[in-house]
This record gives sequence, C-alpha cells and structure tokens, in this order.
Amino acid sequence: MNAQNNAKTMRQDIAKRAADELGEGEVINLGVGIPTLIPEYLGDKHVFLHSENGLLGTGPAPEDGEINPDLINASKQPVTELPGSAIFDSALSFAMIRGGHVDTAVIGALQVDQTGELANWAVPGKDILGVGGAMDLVAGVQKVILTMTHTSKSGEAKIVESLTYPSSGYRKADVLITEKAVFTFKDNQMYLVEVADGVTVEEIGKTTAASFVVAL
Amino acid sequence: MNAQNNAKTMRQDIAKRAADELGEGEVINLGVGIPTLIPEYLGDKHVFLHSENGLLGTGPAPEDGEINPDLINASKQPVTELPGSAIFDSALSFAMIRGGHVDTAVIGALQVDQTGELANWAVPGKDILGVGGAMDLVAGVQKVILTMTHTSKSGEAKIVESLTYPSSGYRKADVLITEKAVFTFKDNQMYLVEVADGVTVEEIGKTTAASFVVAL
Amino acid sequence: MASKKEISLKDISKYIKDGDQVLVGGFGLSGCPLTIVDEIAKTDVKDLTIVSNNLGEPQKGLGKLLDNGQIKKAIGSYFTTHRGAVNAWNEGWLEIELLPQGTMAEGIRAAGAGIPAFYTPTGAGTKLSDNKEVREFDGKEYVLEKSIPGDVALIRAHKADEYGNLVYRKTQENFNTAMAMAGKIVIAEVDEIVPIGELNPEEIKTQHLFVDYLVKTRYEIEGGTFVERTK
Amino acid sequence: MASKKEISLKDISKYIKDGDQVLVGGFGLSGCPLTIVDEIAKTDVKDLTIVSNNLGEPQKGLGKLLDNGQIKKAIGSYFTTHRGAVNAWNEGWLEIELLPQGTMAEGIRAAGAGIPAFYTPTGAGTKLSDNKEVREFDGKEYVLEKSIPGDVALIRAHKADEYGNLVYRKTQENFNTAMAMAGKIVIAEVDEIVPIGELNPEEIKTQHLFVDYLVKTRYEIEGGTFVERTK
Repeated sequence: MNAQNNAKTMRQDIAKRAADELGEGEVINLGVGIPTLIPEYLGDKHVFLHSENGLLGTGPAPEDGEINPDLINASKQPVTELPGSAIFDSALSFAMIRGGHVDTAVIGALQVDQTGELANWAVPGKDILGVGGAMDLVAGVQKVILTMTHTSKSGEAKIVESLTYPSSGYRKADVLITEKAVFTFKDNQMYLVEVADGVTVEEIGKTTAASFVVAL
Repeated sequence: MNAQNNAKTMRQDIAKRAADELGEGEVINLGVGIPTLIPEYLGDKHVFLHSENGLLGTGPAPEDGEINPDLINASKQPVTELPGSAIFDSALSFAMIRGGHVDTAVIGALQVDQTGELANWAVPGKDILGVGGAMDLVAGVQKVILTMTHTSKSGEAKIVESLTYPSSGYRKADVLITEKAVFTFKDNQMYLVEVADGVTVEEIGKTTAASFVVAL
Repeated sequence: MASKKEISLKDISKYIKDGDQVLVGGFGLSGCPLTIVDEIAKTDVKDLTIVSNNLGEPQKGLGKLLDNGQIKKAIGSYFTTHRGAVNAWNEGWLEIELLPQGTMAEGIRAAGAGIPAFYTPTGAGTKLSDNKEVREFDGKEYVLEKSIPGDVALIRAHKADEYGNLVYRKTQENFNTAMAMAGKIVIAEVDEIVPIGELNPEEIKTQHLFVDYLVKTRYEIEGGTFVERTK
Repeated sequence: MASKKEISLKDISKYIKDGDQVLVGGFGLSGCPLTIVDEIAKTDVKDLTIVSNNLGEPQKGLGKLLDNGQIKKAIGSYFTTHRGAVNAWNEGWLEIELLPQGTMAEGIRAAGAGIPAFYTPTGAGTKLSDNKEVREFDGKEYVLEKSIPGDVALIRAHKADEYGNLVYRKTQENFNTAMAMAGKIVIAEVDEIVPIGELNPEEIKTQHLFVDYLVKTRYEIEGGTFVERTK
C-alpha cells in the first residue's frame, strides 16, 4: 500500500487492500464510494455481489446501448447480472442481510471509535434525511470492513476515542482500512496490524485520536 | 335443504347450502370433511381455492395415471392446478391467511357457542397433537363459515351456550350451516335465518343448547 | 376475456382520498408506478402520507406530488435524492419519518402478513430507535417496530395476467410485492395484460389475491431510461 | 465444473450431532428430504429436536427416526399422521410442542430473517398461548412468538444449479425455503444439479447463499408416489 497524497490513488489503494480481505466464494455487499472500486481489484477471486434492491450476482456496468433501467444496483446505477444470479424482492433481500446470510459488507464511515463502533449515516447539526440500508448491514452481516480516508479533508481525526457523530448501531466493525493503515477490532480493543509503505507507527499515532495496540 | 336422516345426504345438503354462501371470484379455503364436497355444488360460480401448503387455484383430483405426489392440497390429497394458478411457499401462504387476503374459510367445528366462538381442533381429555392451519384460518380470513351436523352422533348439542371444548381463538364465526338450519352471528348474538324443509323452529330449539334470535 | 381488474387512468383518483396513507413501490424510478403518480398529480387529492423508499426526483415520479404540495408526511429510508424534500422539511410543511430500509421492507410485509409488530436488531443503539421500545432477547438489544399498512398501494410490474397475477422485469420488484400485500386497495401499473395461463404458476411473484385493479403504463424504456409515450 | 457444494450421502452425518435442533422440510412426504432422513436413520445420532410440520408415517420419512428413538422432542403442527408419535408422547419419551402451522412457518422465516420475535393474532385466546406473552395492539390481542432457528436444516428441492440456487416441483417448496433461511448448516436434497446459468434469475426460489451442501436424491416419482431407486 502506498500513501501518496493523491485522492484518487488513495481511494484505489484502499479499495485494493479491501479486496484482499474478501474470501473466495463469499457473498459481499459493497457500499457507496470507495467500496464500489473493489471489483477492479479482485483478480481471479470470485465473489457474489449482493445489491439491497434484490440482486445476488451483480455484474459490471453494461455497455452504453445495453442499459436496462430496471436492472440496477443499490446506488441506482445500471448493472448487469452474472450467470447464476438470483433476483428477489426487498423484504427477502434485507432478510438476507439482517439474518446474517451476507458474509461481508464493505462500507464507508464518517467516524469510527476505538471499540469499532461506527458512524456512517448522519453528520451532527445537518439534516438527517437518509439512512438507506446502512444500519441493516451494520446490524446483520457476518463481517464489517470499513474503508475510509484516515483523516478528514481538513486533517481532522476520524478514528476517535468515542463517537461524536450519530452511531450506526451497537455492532462493531471487524476491520478498518485507510490509506495509511489497517486496524482490526476485537473485544472492544483496536489493533494496528499493517502500515502502508513509508508510513511510521508514530505518524499513525499522530493522526489517530484513539488508543490502539500495535500488532504489526 | 332436506333434513333426511342419512349421513351422506346430510353432508351433501350442508355442502350445497355452503356453496351458495360463496361469492363469484372469491378466494376460498376449504377445510377437511364436509367443505371438501363444496366444489361439486358451485355450478357456474367461479372461485379460487387456496391450499395452505402453497397453491392458489387448486383444481379437482387428477385422473389415476396423472397423480403428481408433489402437487397436493392441505389434506395431502393429490390435486391439479387450474389455469392462472400460483404456487408459493408456506410462509407466504399463511401471510395470505393471517393478513386477511383469503375471503372465506369454510371449516368444520366440534362445537360453537352462541356468540360464534368455535372449537375445531381438540377434544377435552384427548391428546392434543394436531392443530394444522385451523387457528390461522379462524384468526385471519375475512369470513368464517362453519359447516357441521347439528348434533353429535349420540344426539348431543354441538351448538352451546359456552364452549366446553378448547377454543380456536377469539374470532367469531360469521355463518353456521347444519343440516337443519342456517345461523348468522353478529355482535355476539346468534340469529336463526333459515330452517330446512320440514324442520320446525321448535325442533331447532330442542336440539340447540344456546340462545338465538329467530330471524327467518 | 379482458381482465375484470383493468381500470382506466381517469378512474384511479376514485380510490385515493385526502389524508390516505399511500404505499408507492419503486427503488428510484425502477418499479415506481409513474403513470399512476402522474394521474394523482393532476388531481386535488392532498394531505397524503407517502410510504416509499425515496420521493423521486424534481418533476419525476413522486417528486411531482411533493412539488405540488400534495404530501403531508413521507415515510422512507432515503430522501436526499430530491432536494425539495429536504427544503420542505426545513420549511416545516413536510413531516418526515426516516426508517432503515430493511425495517421499512419488513414492516410493510408484516402489515400484509397480519403481523402488527416485530423485533429487529437494526437501529438498536441509534437515534432512529429513540422513543421506540427496546427489548433484550438472549442478551442482545432489539427494537420493536410496528407494521406499515396502506390505505392504498400503488405498484408497478411488468406483466399481469387477467386475474391480476404479476411478474416483474429484473430488479423492478423491490418493494412492490410487500406493498401489494399491505395495501387495502392495490392498483398495479403494468406494461401488458396477458391471458390466463400464460404465466407459469411458479414464476408469479405477486399473487392475484393481493391485487385489486390494473392499469396500463404510459411509460416505456427507451435509450436506457423511462420515457412517457406521447399517445 | 461440478458443484463445490455437492457431498456424498455418507458425509451427511458429519453435519448433525446429538442434541441438535433440526429443521426438516416437507408437508407430508412432499418436499421432505427422504434420502437424507434415511441416512440419518442409519446412524447413532440421537436426542434430536425435530422441527417439521409432521413426523412422517411409520417407517417413512421422519417416521424412521421416531421409530428408532432418535428424536427427543418434536415441534410441529400436526402429529396424528404417525400414531407412533402419539404413543411416544403418552409413554413420556417424546416431548411435543404444538404450533399453529402459520406460526411455525412465520417463526422459521423470522429466524432466517434476523427477527427474534413477532406478534401474531393466531392462537390468542386458546390453550396454545398459555404461558406466552399476550399484548394488545389497537385493541386486539396478539401472542408473542419466538423465532425458530435450526442447528441444521434438511430440505428438498427439484433442481439445484452448481452454486446451490434451488427450484421446486409444484407444491414441493412448502417449508423448505424458510428452513433454508433458518438453518445454520443447510443440506438440500435434489433430483438434479444443473450448470450455472440454466436457471432463470427470476425463477429461483431459494438463493444459493442459504444453501451449504447438496446431495442427490435416491427417490423418484413412480405411479404417483415416491419410490426409492434400487441402485
């Protein structure tokens, strides 16, 4: 992983590292933003992409002339369906999520605390008018992987001692991937398990407003 | 309606009268026993038969060589499917019943009280080992029609002041059809609305251990 | 035989009255009954509570009803697709009830399935469970959610048969089947009504007992989007 | 490519241990995984809690496990199809939990859908709600019912594709999809495993993410009944 100060590369690096976390044959739900870049980095690994609106086996975007506005993903983008895919309704789709049948969700976060509790749907003081499937994913899937930039654009810490943004639920994340580091969470404790090339543990410490155990 | 003292004719008469209660195009669930005879008496009236195990549009029994043991009704008898039928799973089938989407259930009863509360699944002092879909139907459908012989084989009243058999739920029946009479129920009151040919109101009174308003 | 359930577009307004809670299918514009919504936008019906994942876009789908001021309250999971919803809420004339998308789907299905309330892990420990009952099962917290019925459900499918059995085009189904289950009156907008027997019993997604009326759509897919047929 | 999910009949017993709660599909013998049940009847596994609508018939389906004394408790809606169940209950070695059929179906689905409990009107005011919580919503009484999960679910379908997506033959589906959702380990018995892409995405009734293992059935339909193939 390379910590270049370039937003696009940064996002690609995060997506690439997140792709490595996914297991062969897993059912994966990808959130908006960085997670949507993951399919480019899967290589030979085959996973099943689940879309909240009722598709298991989501394929890449169609060619321009092939767009079907009734074949979309949860970001409302036109997609294709891969062989072996299945189509179903929203109630069953969220039964899959809430019931623990989706192996992994890779989602963005606005903030995460040192226990792994996360905030990914609302900003304090702003209108709270959208939540979508965020809380269902957090509550239900087997493994939650967070992908986000290590700090905000203005350099503020997003990894904090305790959340100041509205929580997405009791469920803790399992893995956090930023352009600088990879953390895991276990029993309310955060572990630094990887640093990007050229990044020091000291730098991680400075940009992280939370306690973590170094476990490189 | 003819009150002959012949069990078979008696059952046929009850079924025939029950068929008259069904409206064109209704979705009907038929219980075991007398209700299974109803399709013979529908004439030109078209109704949709719902089977709890997941079929809407149940057709008559197949010819001998045409039996598919995976196409059965809720009595586990082989059936056929009519054009326009739909097949679904048990959870959805009972969602239809409990959610009030089945217009009418025609079911047998062991006892019914003068408010319309009924008992149709267990006999006091005997093993209680089967309930099937009886309580779901009683709780859920729009209209409950009971079909039963007016008294037990030994001549005991089955229409009583209050149930001595285990209740099937709070929901009251709407109509009760026996070989002797037709009753309706409204606001916990029972009304005698029809008597069979040759049957007197006095005879109904003698064989009915419940209060009813004569409303012929 | 023509379907007994088919009605004309001008009859739609007979079934919707001021103050109704109206379930409207769709995830974005896919599966949204655009023709029916257009018809309602032409009427004076008002004070509607709309239950739908989003509120369309400006002058598209439910966005038209919002722009007309016909909506009093919106229940859904994602309102930021239409800036007008955010503005109306800030101005105080639109009430908004935000629900996690899965809770919304399950709540609608529950209403259709005769289940008045259920417990869900989603939203426990968040602002969205403020003022809701929370209860532990096996040491974990769950939120009690009520079912979400509709006076009317307006849904969109691909084909109906003459009885009103429905099938969908790809991911068009989304909330539509659950809403058909939960609506007291259900009107389905379809591309085509086919004769009885043309749909396989196993492929039917929404069974006719859930569907009261059918209308034919005025929208078709052209160039990857939904385009209104100009007569 | 052969399905990665296919296992041999002798491997079935690896996935079921003494004391497990086992969901078994079927309404009567239709949709019951007869081959899997036969295999379990050959093993020593015991103290099972079986969740199934009925307990088969003497020496048929689940009747074999009952006859062998491998079942400690049965949860279902209708036990009188097998007189042995009634006798075992009277003799005191079989515990029985009777549920309305719709409550059972909904409870199994709930377990698979992450819903720990729900309220239902069914059974309110009856002996079957004794010792259950009852609560009013809008002036009407409802019973709180818990979800019904399985350590293992044994189900029966017609065809699987190599991923484990399933389709059924007519009314064979009954409890099978809900059980596939609710089982921690799910083994499906099928007539045939077809290549990826042979099933239409819309016709799939049980999606592969619910299914762990596939086995081929030894039963076929002959003369209107299920007959074991003699090799």
